[in-house]
Amino acid sequence: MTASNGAYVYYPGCSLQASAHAYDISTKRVAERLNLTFNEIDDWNCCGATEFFSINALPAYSLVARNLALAAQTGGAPELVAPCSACYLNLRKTNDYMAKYKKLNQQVNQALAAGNLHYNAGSLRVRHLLDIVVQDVGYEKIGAEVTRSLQGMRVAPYYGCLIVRPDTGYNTEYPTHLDKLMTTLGATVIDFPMKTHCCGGHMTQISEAVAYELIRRILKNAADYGADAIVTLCPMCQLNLDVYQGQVNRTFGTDFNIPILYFTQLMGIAFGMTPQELGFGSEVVSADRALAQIGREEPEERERPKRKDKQALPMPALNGGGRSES
Amino acid sequence: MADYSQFNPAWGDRAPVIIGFLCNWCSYRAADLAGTSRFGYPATLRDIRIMCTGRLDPTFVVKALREGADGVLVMGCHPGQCHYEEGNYKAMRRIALLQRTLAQLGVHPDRVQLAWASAAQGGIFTETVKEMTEKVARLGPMQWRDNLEETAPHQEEGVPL
Amino acid sequence: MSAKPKLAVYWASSCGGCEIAILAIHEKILDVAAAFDLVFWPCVLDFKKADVAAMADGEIDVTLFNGAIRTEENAEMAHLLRKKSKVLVAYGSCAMEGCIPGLANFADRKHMMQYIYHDAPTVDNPEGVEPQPQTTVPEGTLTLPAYWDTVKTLDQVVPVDYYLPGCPPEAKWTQAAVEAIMSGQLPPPGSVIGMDVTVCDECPREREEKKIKRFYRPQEIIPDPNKCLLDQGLLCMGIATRAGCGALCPSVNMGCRGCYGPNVDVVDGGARMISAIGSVIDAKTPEEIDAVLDTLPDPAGYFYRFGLAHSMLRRTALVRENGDRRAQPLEEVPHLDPKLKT
Amino acid sequence: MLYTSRKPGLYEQIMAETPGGDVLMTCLQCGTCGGSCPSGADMDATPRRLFAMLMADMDEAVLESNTPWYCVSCYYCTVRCPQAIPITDLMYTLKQKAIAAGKYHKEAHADFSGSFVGYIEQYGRSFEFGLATRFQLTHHPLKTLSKGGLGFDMLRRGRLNTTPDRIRNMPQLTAILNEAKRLAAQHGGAP
Amino acid sequence: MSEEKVGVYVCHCGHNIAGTVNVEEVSEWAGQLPNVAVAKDYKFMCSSLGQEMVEEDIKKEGLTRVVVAACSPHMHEPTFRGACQRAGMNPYLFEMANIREHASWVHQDDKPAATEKAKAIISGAVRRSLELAPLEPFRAPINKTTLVVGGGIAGINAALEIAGAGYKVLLVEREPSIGGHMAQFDKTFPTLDCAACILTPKMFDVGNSPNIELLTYSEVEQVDGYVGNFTVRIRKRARKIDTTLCTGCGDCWERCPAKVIDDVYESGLGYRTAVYRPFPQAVPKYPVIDTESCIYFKNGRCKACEKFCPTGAIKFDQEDEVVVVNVGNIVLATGYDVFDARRIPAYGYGRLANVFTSMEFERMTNASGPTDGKVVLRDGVTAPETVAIIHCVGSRDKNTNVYCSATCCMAALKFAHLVKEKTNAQVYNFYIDMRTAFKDYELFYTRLLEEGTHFIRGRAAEVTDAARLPGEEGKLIVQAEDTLIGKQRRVPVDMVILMVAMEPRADASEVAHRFGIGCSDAGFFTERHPKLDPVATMTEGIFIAGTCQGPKDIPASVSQGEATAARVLGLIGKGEVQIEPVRAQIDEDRCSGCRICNNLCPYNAIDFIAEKGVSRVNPAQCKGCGTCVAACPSQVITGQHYTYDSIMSQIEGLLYDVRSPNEKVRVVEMEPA
Repeated sequence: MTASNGAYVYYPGCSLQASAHAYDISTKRVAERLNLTFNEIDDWNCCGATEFFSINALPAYSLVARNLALAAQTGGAPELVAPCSACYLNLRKTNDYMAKYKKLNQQVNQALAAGNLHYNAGSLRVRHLLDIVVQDVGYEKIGAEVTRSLQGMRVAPYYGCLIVRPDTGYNTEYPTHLDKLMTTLGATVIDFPMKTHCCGGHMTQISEAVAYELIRRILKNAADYGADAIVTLCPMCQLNLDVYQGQVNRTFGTDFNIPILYFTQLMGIAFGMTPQELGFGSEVVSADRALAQIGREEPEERERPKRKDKQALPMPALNGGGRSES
Repeated sequence: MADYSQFNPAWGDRAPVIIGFLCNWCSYRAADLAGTSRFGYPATLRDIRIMCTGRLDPTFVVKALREGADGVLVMGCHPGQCHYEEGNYKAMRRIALLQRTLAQLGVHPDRVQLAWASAAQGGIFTETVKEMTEKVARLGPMQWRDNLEETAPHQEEGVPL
Repeated sequence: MSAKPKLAVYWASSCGGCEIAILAIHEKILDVAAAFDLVFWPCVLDFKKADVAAMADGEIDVTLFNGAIRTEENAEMAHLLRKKSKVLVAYGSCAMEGCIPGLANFADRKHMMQYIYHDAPTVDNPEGVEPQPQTTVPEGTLTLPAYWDTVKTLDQVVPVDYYLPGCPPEAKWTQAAVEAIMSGQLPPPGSVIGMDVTVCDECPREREEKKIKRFYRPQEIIPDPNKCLLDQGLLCMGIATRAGCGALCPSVNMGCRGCYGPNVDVVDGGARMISAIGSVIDAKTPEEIDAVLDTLPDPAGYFYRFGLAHSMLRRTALVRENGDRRAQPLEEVPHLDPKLKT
Repeated sequence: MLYTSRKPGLYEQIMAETPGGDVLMTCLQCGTCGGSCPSGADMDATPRRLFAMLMADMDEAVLESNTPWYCVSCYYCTVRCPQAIPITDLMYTLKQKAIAAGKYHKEAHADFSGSFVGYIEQYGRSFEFGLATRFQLTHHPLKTLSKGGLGFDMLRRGRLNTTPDRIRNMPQLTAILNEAKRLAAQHGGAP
Repeated sequence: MSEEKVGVYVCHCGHNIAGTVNVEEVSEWAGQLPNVAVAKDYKFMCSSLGQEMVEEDIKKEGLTRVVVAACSPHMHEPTFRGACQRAGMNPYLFEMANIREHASWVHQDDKPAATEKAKAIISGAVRRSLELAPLEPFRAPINKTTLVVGGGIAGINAALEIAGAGYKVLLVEREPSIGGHMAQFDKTFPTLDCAACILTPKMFDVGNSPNIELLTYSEVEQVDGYVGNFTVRIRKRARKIDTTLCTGCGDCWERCPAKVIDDVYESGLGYRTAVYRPFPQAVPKYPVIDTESCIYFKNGRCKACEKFCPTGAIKFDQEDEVVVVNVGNIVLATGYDVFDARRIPAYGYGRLANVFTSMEFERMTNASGPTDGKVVLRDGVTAPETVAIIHCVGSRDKNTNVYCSATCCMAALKFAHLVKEKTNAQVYNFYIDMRTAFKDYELFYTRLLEEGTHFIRGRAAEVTDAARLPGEEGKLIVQAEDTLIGKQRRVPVDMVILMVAMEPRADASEVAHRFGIGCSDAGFFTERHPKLDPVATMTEGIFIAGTCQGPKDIPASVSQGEATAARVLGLIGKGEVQIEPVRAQIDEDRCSGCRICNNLCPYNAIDFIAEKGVSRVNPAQCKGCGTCVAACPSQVITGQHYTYDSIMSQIEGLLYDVRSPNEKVRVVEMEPA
């Protein structure tokens, strides 16, 4: 455990109060099991999503900064955790930009002063829930909590955009920390090239044609690789892929039937909790079939056959400088 | 000429003066490169070439402040890249001690800065001068001369203050 | 007019130790009395200022002037004695470099008055009275010499011919000066009656290559009696202090305080210490350096204990505005004594 | 139409009002942004092309372009850009400019953002149910029926609150936002 | 006041200075300064007329100090020192005032301020000049042996030229054989001649030259001394082979059971054994044992090579050897590293099997490479039908390297040609700009256009195996914006070649520091002047050639190698060098032996003389940095040419317009009674 000592300032965000309440419930259950203390910011407001920044940037930054200022007043370590990727990005970006751009910092604080608030840019560290889980808790400790391995379930780890971009320290194109977490839980993780592609974001409201195509790409890829479920960490990704899956099927004549689950839900299952206490059932595409895969002996080989030819050339290793034989 | 009174009204129509001590191998060449690259910066810096920041005698810094400079900027090679192995580490320690000492005498540490630029870093050199100028401009003039003038009577002409 | 050369001794802003130091030349004092005509020595003989004023310019052959210039009265006497003396000697550290009175230059008049007459814990001054240069009473106007903002050395007020360093000067140097004056073998004006090496030259302790990992205050360590104190982390000003005392302090396990002032040609002894000490700190990153320097509280107080008034900076850099020393940079300056904040 | 030499215009404003936006000057026109964009195929001009248009003073055409509105904020362009241009942030600024000039591609785009912000200014939290219904009824009344299926799905699963959540200290938030708006108007956008 | 007579010369430098600084005003003003006897301004001071003007004034006006206000001393200090010397004045009494790089060029937007600053700079220089003392440079003979570090094509040419002129060369190479990256290539652009055919004769010459001592599998550990007289410590890593017995027959590597991937010579695409010779034409011909992969060194068994060696040359107990040599000049030709394509995850290298780097592809097309020159997919058998070549991978990118790697466009064209020639596949080049500068390169581009190669003007955004459209299944899809039509394109291909950048060697800054030279921001070694002195460095006697100085192709590397040879031969021809007499001196009479300075010297030039209780500087070891000078608490160490007084005076001069008046300086000494 890090210097935070397991205590964090918690920003749930609007989605977790409504459309993503399953995420909220499962997060709280898992946090409890992992001895993480989440002190919710009192009277937090919306992060503005992507919309407020399109209307007027300074009020948008000020809106976010109110949360930062309130968070800084909340007890505990100066670590602010957000489970929603959009909230996470907005909080983090505002924090970083205020520290980086003097004029912005000055103006935002001038606006905050109208509400008798002040925020010292950079005094908090803004982090995503997944980061807390893999970095601060760590795979080893999570592995020790697993009582019901997810063996047999094939999951597509879907990160979406905002947890890895623009600059969060993780691989911006092909992160693997969610993959490792799922492997730790016993699941079979598919190589998922679309793992950081866009779910469509607000395009469902602006142009359905564009949005459905983006959703289709992800679902198609997951289906191509035989995923039983897509595991996600963002309410917007979950919403778009889950709620619009039927529309996509109707639009493109496809028959995708892939449940979209929060990683905390699967952690809870692996920790031996019941689906009910983790908010299962609120997904539009039912997770029942995927959950039924758990415990199967050997998943059938659905990966592309690997050529093991003696003429084959060595393959560069993905991590580190060495090579491996294919 | 730039208007520094926007940073601190005490400047009036004058500009800050910063004395620079630049090491021959890195930062003096960085300043040269800023020149050949035509990177503009405020005309506040008046520099002195020394072979190494290790040659930097704190007396020079005090002298410059005493003689009317509003700030002193010492620049050398990056740590680990000193042409003479470790001269810049000595400068780092001397400046740290000097800053503490001068702070007790009411001289803000921002007036005496140590920075690094390799011979290839004309841009970093330029930015450093800009930043230092702004910091010193905010602090206002050093006004040492005024500081030593005694208002008491019985001062005779020609007797140093 | 007496055939004997005329000698005057004056005590300005100082502790009085120099007066005693003059007497510490023991039996030689009789030679002095025999050789000189003592025309002015307020501590010893009952002459008045008016007696001096009545003298012709240059009538006094030698004046030994101790003490710094801190008040209007000090300055007035310095000017008067300068005018009346052929040779003016800055006797002792106060007159030469400001010494302990010069530490007042870390503050200014306003802050001094505030602390002395209002804030000091021992003060009982319910009416908030402060001494005034002029006070009108029914009988007339009372005056006090004005208290200066800045303590000055003698040569910052009047030209000085010779300097005798030390707090107080060691007897042998007073003696050397007296003998030189009596013999008429005077060195060139501006000379310091002293040595041109540092205390290390007279110090018997064994020195090694220096690498200081932390500093100790005297109460924190029992030093090895044979090894260089600085090598052991005890701050010793001997490396940058003019020799002449015979390394008195280091010989009793106490680091040199620096009372003889910096070496020949050195105009800022504190800066020399900063450079030397900074050079031998054993640290490479800003964090490590800070950790070592944190064990050295009050560096300015150490390095400028005797020489602040005569150093290059001479006094704190508070900025004067509207005739008042406004503590403008103070709020922003770290490491500064909180007592001095307005 | 012939485009002649440049004069200060939208290009400069966009750079000045986007934090770190001045690196737009170093655009190589390499097309990494356009190639990376998930919705690039549907944009009337790829981001790269939009920047070229900005530099050529085609301000009107830029403001009317659908490109910023089709930006999904995925930041692929930003992280891949070889000149480290904050393209996503530039798109936000372009949207603000288009709204301010009343020249956006489709009213619906700006209105969605506007409705969203309206709820925040009213309640301090977003209101998905209200937003979806109001926005859909205004702009796609015929489709609302089929979309209603979605809403029903979500309602049934307890995923839509039919009443908005309101923060307690609304006056504080309002004061902050009003001051920010005043500053923005005074200084012309964020730095 | 000093009685020196100073001449001040303000250079216009055409418009470079005069366009910003009011040179007439400055020169007139300088004429009023104390001690200034002559003040003039002139169009080009560095011209022969300008120099003659100085010389004449020294003779006629009896100038004792000269200040030229012009460019950086790094540019023309030697020029004007020469002029002073010709007129009989000690060159160290000359002072340069840098009003071009440090004033006119950086304050173009504030001309009055630039003029005022120029005055201050000149005032400082004049004051400083008054404190200068005449000095004599040290003279030292030049050791005629040259050290060349790096046995690639640049180092090979430098060594051959110097050796050819009859002087000894020590060629040190880190790998077991010389040859460098060029030895990995098959064809060279634009002529497509065979790299081995033109390189191996040169390698053979190096191996057989009586004047070249070849130290392969060796590294320079330490360098001391100065131009003409360097002392170099070299570690000869143990080959575990007795080269006096080895005949290079190959029995050892043929029998070696340990097969490892060859990351160096084969760029990871092929294998070698634990005892190996990098390639058949290696010079020297002897193999080395890689102890990390050798079975014997792992578990103490095997020794197959020893059993089969006909001459008993295998020596498992051979140890590293350290040799110390004296050389006069050093040529650094340490080459480049290849960019690690994994740093751009969007291109999938390391994840997607059929994404190759350009270096891998070089080995693939090489007839002696792992595929015997066949162009195939990672499976080793399937020929590609479509190939994408992605330019600028790790070049022209702020996220990796901002510079253009200069050679990749041409190499990409070469690859496109080779793919066509060997497989008749369709080739798509994704480029930002085609850069085909230099002789006959553009013709090659035209030829590729004629061959029907596709060129898409757009930097590839990503390479993916996520099929989206029909026809993409099982393929790699390169997605990019075709900027010429302004639309996204997805091109399904079988193979992707990433044109990876040339990067500075991973240890370049370490090596630079070891040799006392600098690195550019990008990390390549810094030349003395980018245009007019491209192979010299800031350190006399150390030269750089080839890609260690920056990305370049073979002809440019060869030219630089030969240029360094010319520079070295020039110095050897002179026979002796002059060394700046900037040294520290301790006044032993006044040193109190506090020992503060003792461990400050990086060159151990300060000795403590215990019997006298004083410290002493050894001038042969002192390099004049001045650290001890600054540190001396009793101020009895003098730093020549950068003396206390000269710098204090320069400060006063620089602040002439803001100085506090009447600063009193006191104190003359007297001995005790």
